[in-house]
Amino acid sequence: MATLSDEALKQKIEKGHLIETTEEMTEGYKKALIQILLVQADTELMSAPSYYMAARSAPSMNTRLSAYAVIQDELGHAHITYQLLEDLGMDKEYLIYGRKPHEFKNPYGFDQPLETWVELVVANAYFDRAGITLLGDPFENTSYGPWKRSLVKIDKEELFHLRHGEVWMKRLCEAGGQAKEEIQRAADWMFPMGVEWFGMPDHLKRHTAQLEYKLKGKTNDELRQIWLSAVVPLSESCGIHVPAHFDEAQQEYVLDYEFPVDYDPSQKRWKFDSPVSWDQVFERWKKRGPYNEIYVKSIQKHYKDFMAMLNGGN
Amino acid sequence: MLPTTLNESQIWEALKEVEDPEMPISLVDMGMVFDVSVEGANTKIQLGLTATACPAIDFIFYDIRERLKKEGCEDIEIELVWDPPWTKERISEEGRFILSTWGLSV
Amino acid sequence: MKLQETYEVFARQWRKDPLQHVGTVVAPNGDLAAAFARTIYNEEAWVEMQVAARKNFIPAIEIREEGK
Amino acid sequence: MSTNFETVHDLPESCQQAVYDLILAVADSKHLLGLRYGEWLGAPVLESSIAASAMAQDEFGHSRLFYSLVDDFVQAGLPQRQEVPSEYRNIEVLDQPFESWTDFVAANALVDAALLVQLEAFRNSSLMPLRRFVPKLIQEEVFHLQHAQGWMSLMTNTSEQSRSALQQAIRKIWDPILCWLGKPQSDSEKALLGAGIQDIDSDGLRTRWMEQVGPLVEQGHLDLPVSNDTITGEWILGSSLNWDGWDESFRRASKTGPDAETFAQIECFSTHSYPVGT
Repeated sequence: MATLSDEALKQKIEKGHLIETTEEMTEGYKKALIQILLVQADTELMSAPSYYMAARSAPSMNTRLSAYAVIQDELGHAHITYQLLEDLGMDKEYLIYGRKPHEFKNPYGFDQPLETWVELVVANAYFDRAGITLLGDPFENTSYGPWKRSLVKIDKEELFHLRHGEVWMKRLCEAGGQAKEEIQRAADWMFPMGVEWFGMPDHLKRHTAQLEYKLKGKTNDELRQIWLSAVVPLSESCGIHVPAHFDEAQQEYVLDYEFPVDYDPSQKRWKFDSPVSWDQVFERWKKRGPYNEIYVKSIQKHYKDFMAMLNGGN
Repeated sequence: MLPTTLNESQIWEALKEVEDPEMPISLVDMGMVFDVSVEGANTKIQLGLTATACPAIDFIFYDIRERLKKEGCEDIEIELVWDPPWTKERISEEGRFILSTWGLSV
Repeated sequence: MKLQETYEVFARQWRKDPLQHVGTVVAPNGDLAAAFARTIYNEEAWVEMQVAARKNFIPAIEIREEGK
Repeated sequence: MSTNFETVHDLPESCQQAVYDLILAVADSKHLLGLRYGEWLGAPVLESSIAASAMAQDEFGHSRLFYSLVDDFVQAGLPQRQEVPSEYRNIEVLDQPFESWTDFVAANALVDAALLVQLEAFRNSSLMPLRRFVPKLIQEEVFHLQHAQGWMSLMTNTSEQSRSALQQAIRKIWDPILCWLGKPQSDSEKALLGAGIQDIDSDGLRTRWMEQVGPLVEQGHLDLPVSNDTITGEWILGSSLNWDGWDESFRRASKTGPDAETFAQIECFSTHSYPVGT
C-alpha cells in the first residue's frame, strides 16, 4: 500500500498522474476504485441475461445475430472488468459465481424483464447510451491507468450497440402502426429508468470519493444532462414522447415530472403523480427488481454442480 | 425523381461515403466492395464480409441502398462474395491508417 | 476452478508485423487458453494469434529493480 | 467428366430432392446448434459463456448461407417447408436444450465434428455457390473443436466422476450423430455422389469423423465403440448403427423436431409484423 497520504495522493492525481499499481494506492483510493469497478462489471454481466431474454423473440436471423453479438460483447466487457478487480486482489470466480443475487451491484434497470425484441432495441438506445455516458467519462478522466486502457475496446463496441438501438428505433417508428406503439410502450418505462440510472441529484450529494480521487470526472447531474441531450432528441425525432424537454431559459434539459417518482415493477409503470423521497428509491433498489434472482441464477445455475463433479465430490 | 443511371465510378464514389457500421471506415476502404456493375437501370454490387456471422448485414445493406437511392438508383442488387474471401490485404492504405489510430488515443 | 494457469497471448495485425503481446488468459489447459484468447481478444482481425503458458517462460533476466 | 452447377436450377432433376434434403438438414442443424450454444450464459467459467456466444453466432451465420440455398431450391420449384416443428430436420440431439455443461461439451465435440466433416466433403462440390462459401465456414469452425477438446481433456484428466459423466453424455448422442452422416448405399447417397455434390460416401464421412473424435476418446480413456487399428492406423467403428425407422430425407428416426419453447423462438421469424425483411 502507498506510503503517500490520501491528501498527497489526491494532489498527485490532480496534476494528471495516472495510478498503475496497487502499491501506489491508498486504502481509500482502492476501496472507491473497487466499488466503481464492481458496479460496472455487474452491470455488463447482468445486461447479458436481460438482453438474451429479449433476443429470444428476435424477428429474423439477422436481428438475432445482432442481438447475440451485443450479448457476447457485454459478457466480454464483464470479463475485462472482473479481471481488473482480480488484479486488485478480488476473487473473480467468487464475484461471478459465489455471491447472492442481491449482492450484485447492477442498476435497477437490469433487474427488469426485457420481454420483447422491441424492448431490446430501446434498451440498446437508452440503457447502452447510459453505459457509454458513464464509461466515456472515466475513459477521458479516470486516474486509474489500467481501467482507462480497458475502456478503448469497451467504448468501441458499445458504439455498435447504440447504433443497433438507434437505427432500429428509427426504422420501427418510421414504419408506424404497431411497431411504433411498441416502441412508445417500451420508452414509457425505460426512459424514466434511464433518468434514475444516474442516481441522486448533485444538490443532495456533491462530493464523493470517486470524484475526489478522479476515478470519474463528472457529477451525476452532468452525466444525466449528457444522456438526456442524446436520448430526448433521438426520441423526438422518432415521434416518441418522453417526459422531458429542452428549457431555453435554463439552457438544459428538464424533466416534465417531479423526480424521483414511484415505480410499479409488476406493471412496468411509473406513477408520475406519486413523487417519493430518495430514501424510498434506495429502498426499492435494495429490494431489487423482479428479475434479479432469475438473471443471476441463469449465470450461476450450472457452476456449483459441475465444479463439484470435476473435483470428484458430489 | 426519375431513376437516373450512374456509371460505375460514380457508384464507387458514393459507396466511399458508406461506413462500416462497426468502425469509422468506408466499405470501400475496408475492401468489402468487390465489384460494381451497372446494366441499364440495374446496379449490382458484390460485397465481401469479414465473417459469415456479420452482425451488421441489415445495416450495411440498408446504408448502401439509402446512399444509392439519393443518387436515384432504385434497382439495386447486393450479392455476397465468398470466393475469393475478404482478407485484410484488401484494406486500403487510408483504411489501415484509420484502423491504426481509431480509439487508441488514450 | 482449481488448476488454472496463466497464458500470455500474442498476435499480429499484419504479416509484416512481429507478434506482439495483447493480453493474458487464465485457463485449465492450452486448448481452452487458445479458444478463450480467440474470443476475448476479438477486437482486431488478427492474421495470427498464439498463446504460451507463462510457466514455460525461461527467465533470461530475472525480475530486478528498474534502472539497475 | 464431372459437371459443375452454377445454380440449384441447373441440377439434374434426378438429384434435386436429395441435395435439397441435405442442404436443409445442414441449415436446420446449424440453426438449432446456434440456439443451443446461445443458451449458455451460465457456463462454468465466464470465458466459455463468451466462447459459446461466439460459436452460436458462427452457426447462425452458416445457417444463413445454407438457408439462402434453400430459398433457391424453393424458387426452383421445390415445395416450401411448412413452419411446424415436425418438419424440422435438425440433428435429433438438438431438439431440447442441453441439460448440463457435460452435455454441452459432448455435443460441442460430436455435433461440431459431424458438421465439419460434412462441410469438408463439400470442398470440391459441383454445386458452385456451396463450394464458394464452404472454405470460409471451415476456417471459422476450427476453434469450436478446440474448445470441445479443451473441456474434454480437462474432464477426462481431473476426476473419475467427470470422466464417466462425459462418457455417458457422449454415449447418449453417439448413434444419432453417426447416423446423421447418411445411410450407406441409400438412394440419396448415390444421388449426392453421382452429381458430385460431395466427394465422399457416408462411411467415408464417418471415418473422417472418427479421425476427429477418436483421438479424444483414446486420450481420455473413454469406453466408446471406436478404436484405432494398430496396423493400418485406421479408425474403426466398434458397433453397428441402428437404422430402424430411419428417414433418409430428414436424417433422423423420429420426426418430432424442436421442443415447443425452442420452436417459439424460430416461429418469431414468420409471425412477426415488424419491417425487418427476412
